[in-house]
Amino acid sequence: MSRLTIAKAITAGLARAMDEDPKVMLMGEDIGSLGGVYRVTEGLKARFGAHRVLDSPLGEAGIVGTAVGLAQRGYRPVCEIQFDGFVFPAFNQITTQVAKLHARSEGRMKMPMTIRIPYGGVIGSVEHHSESPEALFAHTAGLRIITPSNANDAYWMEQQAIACDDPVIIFEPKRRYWLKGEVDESAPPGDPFSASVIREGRDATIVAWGPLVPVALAAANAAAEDGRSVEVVDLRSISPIDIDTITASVRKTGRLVIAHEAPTFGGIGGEIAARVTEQAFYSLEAPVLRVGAFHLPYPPAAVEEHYVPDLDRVLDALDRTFAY
Amino acid sequence: MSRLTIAKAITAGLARAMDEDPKVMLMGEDIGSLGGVYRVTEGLKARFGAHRVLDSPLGEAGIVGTAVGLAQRGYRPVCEIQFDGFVFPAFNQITTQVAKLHARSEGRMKMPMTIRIPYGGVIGSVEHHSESPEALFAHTAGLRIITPSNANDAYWMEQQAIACDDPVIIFEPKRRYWLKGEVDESAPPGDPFSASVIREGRDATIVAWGPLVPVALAAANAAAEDGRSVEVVDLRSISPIDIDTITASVRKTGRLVIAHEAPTFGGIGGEIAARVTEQAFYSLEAPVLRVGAFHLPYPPAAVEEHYVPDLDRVLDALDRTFAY
Amino acid sequence: MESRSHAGVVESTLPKHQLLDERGAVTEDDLLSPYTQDITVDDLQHLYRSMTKARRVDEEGTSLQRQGQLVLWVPLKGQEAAQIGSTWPTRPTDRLYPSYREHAVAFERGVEPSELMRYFRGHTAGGWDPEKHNLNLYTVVLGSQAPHAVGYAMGTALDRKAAEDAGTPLETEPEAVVAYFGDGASTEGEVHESMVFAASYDAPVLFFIQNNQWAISVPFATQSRVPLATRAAGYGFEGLRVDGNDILAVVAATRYALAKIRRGEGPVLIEAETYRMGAHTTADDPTKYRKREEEDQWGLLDPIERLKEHLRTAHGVADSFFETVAQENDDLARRMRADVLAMTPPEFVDRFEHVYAEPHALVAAERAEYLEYQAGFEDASDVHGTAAEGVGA
Amino acid sequence: MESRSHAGVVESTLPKHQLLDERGAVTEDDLLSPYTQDITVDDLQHLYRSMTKARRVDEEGTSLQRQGQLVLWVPLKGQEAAQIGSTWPTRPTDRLYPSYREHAVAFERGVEPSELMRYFRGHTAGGWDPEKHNLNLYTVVLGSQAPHAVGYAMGTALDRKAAEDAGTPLETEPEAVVAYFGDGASTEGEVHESMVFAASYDAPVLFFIQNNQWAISVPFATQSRVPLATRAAGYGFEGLRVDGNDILAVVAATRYALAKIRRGEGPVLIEAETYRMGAHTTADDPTKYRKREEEDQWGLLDPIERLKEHLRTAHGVADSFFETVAQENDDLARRMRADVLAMTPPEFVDRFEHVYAEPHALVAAERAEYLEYQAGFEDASDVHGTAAEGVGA
Ligand SMILES: Cc1ncc(C[n+]2csc(CCOP(=O)(O)OP(=O)(O)O)c2C)c(N)n1
Ligand SMILES: Cc1ncc(C[n+]2csc(CCOP(=O)(O)OP(=O)(O)O)c2C)c(N)n1
Ligand SMILES: [Mg+2]
Ligand SMILES: [Mg+2]
Repeated sequence: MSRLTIAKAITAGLARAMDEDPKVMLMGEDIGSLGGVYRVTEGLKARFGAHRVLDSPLGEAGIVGTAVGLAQRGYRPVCEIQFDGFVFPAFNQITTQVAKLHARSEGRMKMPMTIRIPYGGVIGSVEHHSESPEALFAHTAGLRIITPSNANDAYWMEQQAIACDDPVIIFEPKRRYWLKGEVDESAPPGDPFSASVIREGRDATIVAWGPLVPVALAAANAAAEDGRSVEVVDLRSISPIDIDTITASVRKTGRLVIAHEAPTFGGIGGEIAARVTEQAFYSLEAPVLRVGAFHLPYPPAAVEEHYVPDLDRVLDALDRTFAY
Repeated sequence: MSRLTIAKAITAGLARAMDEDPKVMLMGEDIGSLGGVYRVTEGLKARFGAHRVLDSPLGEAGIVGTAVGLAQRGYRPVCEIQFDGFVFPAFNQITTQVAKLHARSEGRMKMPMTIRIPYGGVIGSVEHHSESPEALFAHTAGLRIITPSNANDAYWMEQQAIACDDPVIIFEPKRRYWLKGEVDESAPPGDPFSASVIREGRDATIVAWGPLVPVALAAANAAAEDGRSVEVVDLRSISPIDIDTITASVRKTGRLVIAHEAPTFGGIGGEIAARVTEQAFYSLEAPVLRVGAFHLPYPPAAVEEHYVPDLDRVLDALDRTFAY
Repeated sequence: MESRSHAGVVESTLPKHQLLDERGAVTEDDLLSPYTQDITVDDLQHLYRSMTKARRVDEEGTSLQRQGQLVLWVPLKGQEAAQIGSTWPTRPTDRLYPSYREHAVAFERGVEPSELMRYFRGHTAGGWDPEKHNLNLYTVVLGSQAPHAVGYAMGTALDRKAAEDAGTPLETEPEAVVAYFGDGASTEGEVHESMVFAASYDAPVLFFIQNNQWAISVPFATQSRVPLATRAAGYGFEGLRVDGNDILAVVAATRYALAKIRRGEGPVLIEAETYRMGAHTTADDPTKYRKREEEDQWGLLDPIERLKEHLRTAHGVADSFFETVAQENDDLARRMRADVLAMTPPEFVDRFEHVYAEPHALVAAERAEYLEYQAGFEDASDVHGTAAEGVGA
Repeated sequence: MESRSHAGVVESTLPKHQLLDERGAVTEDDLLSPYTQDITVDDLQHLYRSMTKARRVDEEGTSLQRQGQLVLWVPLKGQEAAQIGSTWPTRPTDRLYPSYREHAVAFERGVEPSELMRYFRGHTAGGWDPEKHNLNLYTVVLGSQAPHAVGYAMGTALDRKAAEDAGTPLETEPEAVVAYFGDGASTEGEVHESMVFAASYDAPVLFFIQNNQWAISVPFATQSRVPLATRAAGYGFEGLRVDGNDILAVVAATRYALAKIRRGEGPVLIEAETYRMGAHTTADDPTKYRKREEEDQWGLLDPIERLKEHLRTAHGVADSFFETVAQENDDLARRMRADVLAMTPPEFVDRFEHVYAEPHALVAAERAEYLEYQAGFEDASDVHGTAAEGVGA
């Protein structure tokens, strides 16, 4: 057991995966000597060598595209995309190549690639550094997408992603990189592609993931003061979505609020809402409510707190669901 | 009034826009001498000259990226992406540049660009030629997305997209290119960013767009034989979505089936379902049901008809909604 | 060929290498002649067989497509020397990354023509076992296979380094990787990034461009002012122009490049200047965009005729050889056609098997739904004929 | 500079142009010397003013950021000659496309330092009026502005052609467009496609690369084996290497290129070899990846010191001039600081105004929801303090 920040838990998870399997290698911009702009890969080049921690040339399509070839050669490449907003030059490789090669080859070609993407906002930065593009990847079959919200999940999800024979995108909640938590190195917390009920409740359910999980918990705490018992589900896996866990919760509580940093329109919240409504139609006391960002480009830092859902917006949604 | 195929209506719409505004120009692969692989731009190079109908080098990012600069210079470029599956090399330009420049410039820089994408399946082709990626663009604010289902809409939507000061992506239902219909050249059918009730009904509503509109109509016809009165809404605009028209229909019918060619998971159907459920919760007799493709890469032609929703799948959904 | 004049052009200084002239006579080339010294008549006959076999299968492909037996066919006619000439010198341990027109490459790597036809019959998006033939699957998104090839090449070098570091250096000869793409695809950004990565990591990779003068209807002059081989120097590695309809020049250039690559001096780029004699695909109509005269002129440069002439005049190979080969090819085409027609179409339900390598809740659920839905049809009363869709479908 | 050896490297043959040596003495260059003949002492003093102004604002930017007044600052120190030298020769009708470090370019085009600071204060993703200064906004997604520049350049040429076709040829001198990007960005595929398009359409564009030796922590050697100017020949146009810390060489090369471009012989590429003397941004720590000695060595090549030396020794400019300029810059920095501190922060609700140019149902609905939601807070009983979010926020 260690108490680590999410960032350090990721470093430790990567290091352990590299220790255990010589085929695991890291690629990305500035991940070597600098240790990444968030220092998540700090020390790994010194420890594992420049041939296992590649400071790549500055091309995201090149990074992901060469990783495909490395995977075909038997490696397990872990690509870092420096910021959420810079994954788009690699979009073609991820969508048309990485996602499809296993299916195209009728199962002959595995694609055990991990793509790490620090994501989300409220970090007080300039444009393109605060995006939450998970929905743009979830729609494509062949990709798995997970996002940790705490240090223990971070430590294990990195290793589980790397060990998985499918391509896995890990969205890392970068504004929570410094959030500390206990890491139990002895055993993984279970299936990374499952959701987890992290707080039990009776009156309503909140589903959140990554950076909004602490906000959801805070909302449940605040609601408790008002006498409302709110269950919180940490989604953890964005593709596939563990819809059974959410539906079970909603069958119990009858009310669901989904919170995500991405814009509401076209976000994953719609998928969850549609599925849960279909599966638990007669249990719902109120329509599923979504709390997301507005249909606007991510705004300048000075006003970003109005854009990204915060505690008040989640509480407002809880108030609204209870009003039905 | 002329009777035209959708393809010829598009040609006529483009020609009229070029006639009326010398700043309108076309760019794309093979659109000049060849007239496009679907012959949609046939004759336009001969008529308007090689400097207004550009046979571009083979780079989608280059096509869309140079179109940005041309728009900044006062042109109204119309880019053709040869097939749905080949838009991804331009994904970065569309998502991070085209969509955001108006907002970034605080309204000073207009981006009157049109991106034409023939889309959808059941054309008996090889991979990457049958995709329906509309959801991957709809999530991004700053883009407008429309899709015609008939010749008259096709004729006018091209012109309306070109006249619009915002970037507009037109998804053209390529398997319906040869579908004929009346075109009324005298006046446009109204706001291109609105949905249209194309068949009235009382018992259930089907929302469909582009290539699935004829399927939705056929389903309504078949249901009528069983004594069910089904309303059909042609969505027309994917971003924004004219949710009021759909909600009004659902308030009347109490039941909604959404059909789209894209995979259900993460598709636009989820967004519509979530919104309609929120706005018409007490009117719904059944959960909104979605009929889409499976969470699989688009399959080989021999089995594509099992993948893309067809009449039977829509009727099955109608049966299921009536069973509630 | 359409050509455009550019006032500010900086012309390329690269020579175009040739070893067989237009009439099949041997010409000398300082750089490349040494690389064909050991080629025997047997070898040449093998090359001839491979080239004509590919052409024969190609014809059969077009014919099958016309008869509705394939969803599409992509003719390679005219590019046999470029393809066979670049594949023959590779070793089984070398990995090849084709685009979608490299049928001759596939056959030379042992892929059965009928296996390949599964793709064009609309039965699969794959076709063969990439490991068995050390041949990647076709890639239709232009240029996207180039970074894969570079990554694979980086991997072979990393393997060697790991073995060295472990004190057990590999005894085998270093592998090389070949990335195939066309003149049109060369414009895609991913091809550029591939070259940057390859140069940066000294990847043992050969970029083999078949410049067949056209990207569907777009002439080469739209993609570049100068030969594409000129690009290599911009990345600090060697680029060679070869007459792509001259099998000997292609073989020699490939051998030269592979040797250099195996010495750890890669990457290298070869641009084979050739011509797509047929349509882009069976869906294409070249009369819309190119002149008959151009086709006729390139017809005189047919790579198969050139090798045949060479075999006849320089090596006295008799007509009977050519006749036998033609017969063999006809037999092969007949067998292939029969195999194609006898193919069992795929089952849709199998599509659920290979989306993911590991179990996946959504796929499992959708598979179950699909099966349940299909089962409903056995209950005849419940079936709405799909024929009703007729409305414009 | 880290350098790597590559066994198969093909070295570049491009010379590096210089007009002022390291000590500010004039050197001769056959190609470029003619392009500085008319430059007066006044001109040189203007250039000196511009360079030092940019550096002074740069210092103030770092200081403002350290004090929490900017969200980020991107230092340009060391690149003043490359930026001012390439901007000064342009005309107001020439359109410039900066990346995100081109503050000196922006100032030279008349952008107020405080205007630019709005971006780095987190108040806007824009900053100035692109039309007023004929200067595009900053682009943070590396390389993405390159195709925009090419498209704009294509547009200027199309305008001329349209006027000619209409029988009213434009009397004005042809415009040129400048695309700025860095050594790191040169690897992005979009930069390559830009060059292909520019070459294909003879776009009147100058690709101006500031090779400052680093892309954050990644040395130039990772991006390329050879100078980036070498790439141009691969596209069939001219590429020039210049000493980017030599303001005269940069001015001359830019004038040479712009003249060529205006004659319709574009595109041209210039690689200015310079050095980022400071951190990548205020979030960066260069000690992690580069050696002090390297920084010291480049310190000796400071472009401002070189011009100062030249002004002193070749033109006898007195100390008082330099002192006055320093004083002016300090005043400017003080004014800018005051302006920055006095800025009115933006209102979130205004973000709904400019997503689209035309009315949009969803944006209108969300705006209304937001206003209603905000109005709820005026009703104090309803407010949950955001402080409660404390949990790890
Ligand atoms: C990214 C992408 N864009 C467009 C296409 C459509 N397309 C298929 S082949 C082709 C031309 C390719 O030309 P070239 O690379 O020269 O290869 P060739 O067909 O001549 O062998 C085009 C535009 C595609 N397959 N992929
Ligand atoms: C597409 C993209 N990928 C990554 C980044 C993150 N990033 C910002 S600056 C930078 C280095 C750029 O180096 P260079 O082009 O040499 O410009 P310089 O910063 O040296 O001026 C990186 C990797 C980005 N902004 N855009
Ligand atoms: Mg070609
Ligand atoms: Mg740099």
